Amino acid sequence: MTAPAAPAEAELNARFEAVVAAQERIEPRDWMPEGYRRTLIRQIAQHAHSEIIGMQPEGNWISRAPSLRRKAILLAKVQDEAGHGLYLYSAAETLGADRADLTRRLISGAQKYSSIFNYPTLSYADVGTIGWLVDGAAICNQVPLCRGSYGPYSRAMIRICKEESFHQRQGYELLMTMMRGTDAQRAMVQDSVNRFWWPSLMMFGPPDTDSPNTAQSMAWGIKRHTNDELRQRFVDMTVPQAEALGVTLPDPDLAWNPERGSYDFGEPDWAELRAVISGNGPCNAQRLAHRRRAHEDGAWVREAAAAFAARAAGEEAP
Amino acid sequence: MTAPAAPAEAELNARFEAVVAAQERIEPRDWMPEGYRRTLIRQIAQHAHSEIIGMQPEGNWISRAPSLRRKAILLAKVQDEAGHGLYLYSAAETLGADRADLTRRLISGAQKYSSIFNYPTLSYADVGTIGWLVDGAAICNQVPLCRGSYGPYSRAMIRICKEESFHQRQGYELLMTMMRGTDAQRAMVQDSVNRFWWPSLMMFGPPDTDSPNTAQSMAWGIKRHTNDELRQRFVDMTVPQAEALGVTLPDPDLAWNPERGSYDFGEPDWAELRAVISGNGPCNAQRLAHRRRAHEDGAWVREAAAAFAARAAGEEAP
Amino acid sequence: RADLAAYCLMLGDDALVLAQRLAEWCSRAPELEEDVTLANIALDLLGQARPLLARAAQADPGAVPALPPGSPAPPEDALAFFRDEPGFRNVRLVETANGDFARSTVRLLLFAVWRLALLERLRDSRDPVLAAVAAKGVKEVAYHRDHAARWTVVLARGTEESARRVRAALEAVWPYHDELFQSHPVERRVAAAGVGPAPEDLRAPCAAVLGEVWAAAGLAPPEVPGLARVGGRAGRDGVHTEELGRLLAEMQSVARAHPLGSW
Amino acid sequence: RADLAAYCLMLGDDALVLAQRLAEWCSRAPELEEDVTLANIALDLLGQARPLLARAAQADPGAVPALPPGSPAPPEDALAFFRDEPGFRNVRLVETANGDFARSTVRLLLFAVWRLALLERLRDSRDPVLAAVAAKGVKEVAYHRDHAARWTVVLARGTEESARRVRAALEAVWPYHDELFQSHPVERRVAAAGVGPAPEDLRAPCAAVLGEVWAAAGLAPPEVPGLARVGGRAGRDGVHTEELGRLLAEMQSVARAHPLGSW
Repeated sequence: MTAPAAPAEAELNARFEAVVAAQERIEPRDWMPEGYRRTLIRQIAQHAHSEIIGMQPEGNWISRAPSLRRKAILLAKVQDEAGHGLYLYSAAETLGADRADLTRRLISGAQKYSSIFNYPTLSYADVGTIGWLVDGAAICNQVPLCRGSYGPYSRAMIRICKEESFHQRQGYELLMTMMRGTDAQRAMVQDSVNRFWWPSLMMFGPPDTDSPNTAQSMAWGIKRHTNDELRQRFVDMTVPQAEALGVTLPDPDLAWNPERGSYDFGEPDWAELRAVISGNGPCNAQRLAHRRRAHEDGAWVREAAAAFAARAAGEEAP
Repeated sequence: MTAPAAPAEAELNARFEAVVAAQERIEPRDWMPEGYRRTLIRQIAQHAHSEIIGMQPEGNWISRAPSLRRKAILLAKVQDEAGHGLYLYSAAETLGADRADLTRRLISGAQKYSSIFNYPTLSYADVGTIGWLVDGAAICNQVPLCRGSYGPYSRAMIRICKEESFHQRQGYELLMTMMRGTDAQRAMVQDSVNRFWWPSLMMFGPPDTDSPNTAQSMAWGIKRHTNDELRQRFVDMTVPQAEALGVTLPDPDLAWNPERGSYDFGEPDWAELRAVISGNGPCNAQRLAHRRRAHEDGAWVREAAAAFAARAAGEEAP
Repeated sequence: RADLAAYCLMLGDDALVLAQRLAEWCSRAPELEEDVTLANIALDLLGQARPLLARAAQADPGAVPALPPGSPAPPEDALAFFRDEPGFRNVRLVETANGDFARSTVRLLLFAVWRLALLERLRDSRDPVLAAVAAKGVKEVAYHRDHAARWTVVLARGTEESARRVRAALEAVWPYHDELFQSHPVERRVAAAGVGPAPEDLRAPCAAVLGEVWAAAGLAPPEVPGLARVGGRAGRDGVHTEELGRLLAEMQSVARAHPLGSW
Repeated sequence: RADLAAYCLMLGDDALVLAQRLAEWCSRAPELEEDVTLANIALDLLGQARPLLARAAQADPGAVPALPPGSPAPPEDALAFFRDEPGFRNVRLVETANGDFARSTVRLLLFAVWRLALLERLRDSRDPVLAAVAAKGVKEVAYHRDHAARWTVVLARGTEESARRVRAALEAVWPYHDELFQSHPVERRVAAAGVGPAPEDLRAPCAAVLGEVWAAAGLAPPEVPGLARVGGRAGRDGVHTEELGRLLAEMQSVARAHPLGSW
């Protein structure tokens, strides 16, 4: 049997682009452009890191959940986030990345995670608001990724989006329950929404005019909509939910625009977003220190497991 | 000038015994028998260690003190205990002991501290009960030490006893205030007294019949009363205070004996005391681990201070 | 019925307090897989605690703390969040601080071996709720036990560091073990009524299971007596360690700040 | 008067929260002398907090949380133990975790330098209570500042390890520093009324004092901007870090469990 002649790169690229154009899936063994691979690894890793760091703001309230039912719901949710992290690291590994290496990049600050998790959670209402607004925004960002061109990633996203939708409904339900409770609870919910509304809008990234990589990612089928398109979709979806809840969104410019058939809204504080992205947000240092400490404190356990496995393998095959 | 001939040991001892018999004070530069020195160092060190370890059970409630006034009182009290530890280590140093060495002996378990601190503090009432019963028992033990034969120790004890009396009154006053409060508070006080009554009685040590070192210590003027004498004095003093407070002491055998002019009382659970003394009490491991950790965590600071001082001394005298 | 309530609180509080401790690991575990597993174990225990607390409330409504009129908190939450420390009847073992991973592992091992032996017998309880909780719980706790046993062996036979740590953990946790088998008057009466096993009867089967783990791991528990009690009282009597007060202060803080809150 | 109350809460909460943090060192300090000193500093700050909270309550009774009828808690305790987190107006600096001794030292240095500059000016306040608190506090806080400055120099010039730690501490704490000088509308109105200084006016004198310490220690603060706010809000607006919630849960636990208690 002779090996088939290696097809020229141009031909491979043409085949790759045809698959993407047909909205079919690229699989791990398929040829792909290096830039596509690199971009995907970075995006998937960043997404995985976000799930892992995202365990902290909500995890902050597990010990203080005010009912046993809510404690179970919250613990299960944070556990799901760990699970999402696991799928996503696996998806990145199908592209040749190494989980330990990605973890090192997270801890050293070389790779980012979603800036939303650099805001503090300051009351139990924040658990609900993160479910409603933050998971809601994440879903808007992620649903299109379920139709993304890279198979393992898009399949992981299908599962993740399903669970995120469940979390979002639970968050909204918590807020609804609190709004039917005491005045103090209603005030907690409103305060929480005041703090998380703008950061949620910033989750869609900078305005399209400032987003240089969007075009290439859309061409590769990694991204399907621009930041501003998704942001608008999120606002349009959320405003009626806020009304049903009975909370005020903290934006005086928010108003229905019958001509566009959409809501007009104000400009997020992009300077604050830049501060947070550049490492200066309220919790950046805390989140990374927490992750680093867990990683370092666990090193001896991972080493023990590796040593034990190596010895067991040696005994099996003497 | 010629050095005076060294007097023979027998003569020195006779002089020492005369001073003790006259109830005068031995001072650091005076000759003293080695056994006296060793016994005193051990006793003073154990007393100092008790002050330091004794910071923990009460310190456990500083962060949770239920009023700002009580927080200030408690913090000041625990601070006084650190201060007592400092005087006592200084007194031990006049006998040639070294504080760092004594600390090592405490941490390694080679030297003991009062077993009472191996019981947990489980409610804010315990702060009051420790003041009333534990400080009260300590005062009964310590007042005679103010007339002890070794000058630096007896002078330290005068100051310490004065402050302990103040702490005892504060503890009693806290309990009195709580007894005038809610039912839940009264129940807290009673529960606290139930837990601390017997351990307080055990603070006077084993019954005289089991206390082999008492005779020598009394001859040397280190100890002035037997364990059972002091225990009886404490009971007689405390029962009327308990009545004034409105709490029941958890001893069905407690009764006034008009013939003795004293209270009869039941037998403490000496097996429990032995378990606690032998390291198996509810908090022994915790107390030592806390102290060890503080000591180890602070090592780099002490080293930095020493290095800085050495450099400063070097720069002064080039 | 007061005995049944007290007994349900003992078993429910053991599960609740250990679940609270295990949940503290969340986002701090040595690897992601372990984050998932420890959360699962905590969820299982929380799932056991809830019907047990509800059963306690049903058997003896007087055991439930009084809440202000209008409070929507169900009995399980009234018991979990508004009961004061002396009302908690868990053993001291489960409230001890997590320490490092070795310590949490050994603590879980000792607890799960005992609880599995208990639940296996409790399946035949005359109380239908206890029997149902046990029937469901046996599978869960068997997994907890196996997980803790596997890690105990891995750590003991891993590196020098891990072996040192697991020995220190055993040294630290072992004194809390004996309390599980010291029977409380409530347990004796419940056993006499055919509702639960006698705690001493669990001693031999637990020792056998642990013996296998020690053999596989090459470990030996220290020869020390159980931790002393306080005037004869310990966890089952509501006399705990200093750790529990802080755990409850944190756990109950939000619920107590909003006694009329709906969640 | 609402402004005066808010201002007293800012200064009182700074002192209360830092006292709570410093008291956590009790029985954990690197040497006994330091145990005594840190407790003293905490006591001084607690002593400053109490009249400030009482003054806030007097100036604006509406700022005091409502307690159940019959509660004997004085206003200072109602404010300290029954106020929810968003009502606390301390800067985020004072609520940050103690960390190691270097971190607590640097935090105390930054705080005490600022507070001394503030109290020196506050002695001339038109409000007699603030003027009295300041007059008494100046001596105390001068001692706190000197103590922290001395240790900063000792650590920076001690061993390699201590120098590394104090640099890491400065790196970690510095982002919280700027918030002290960012003036809040309440502070601006209070300044305009001659009751307190304008926060920005303290920037230069504080920088001068700190500059001397850095020079003596051979340290340089990192060139990073202050920690970002949350939608423009920070500690003075009741928007804190995640640390404060746990601190308050613990601090308030006993008082809240007994709202009618006498202490």
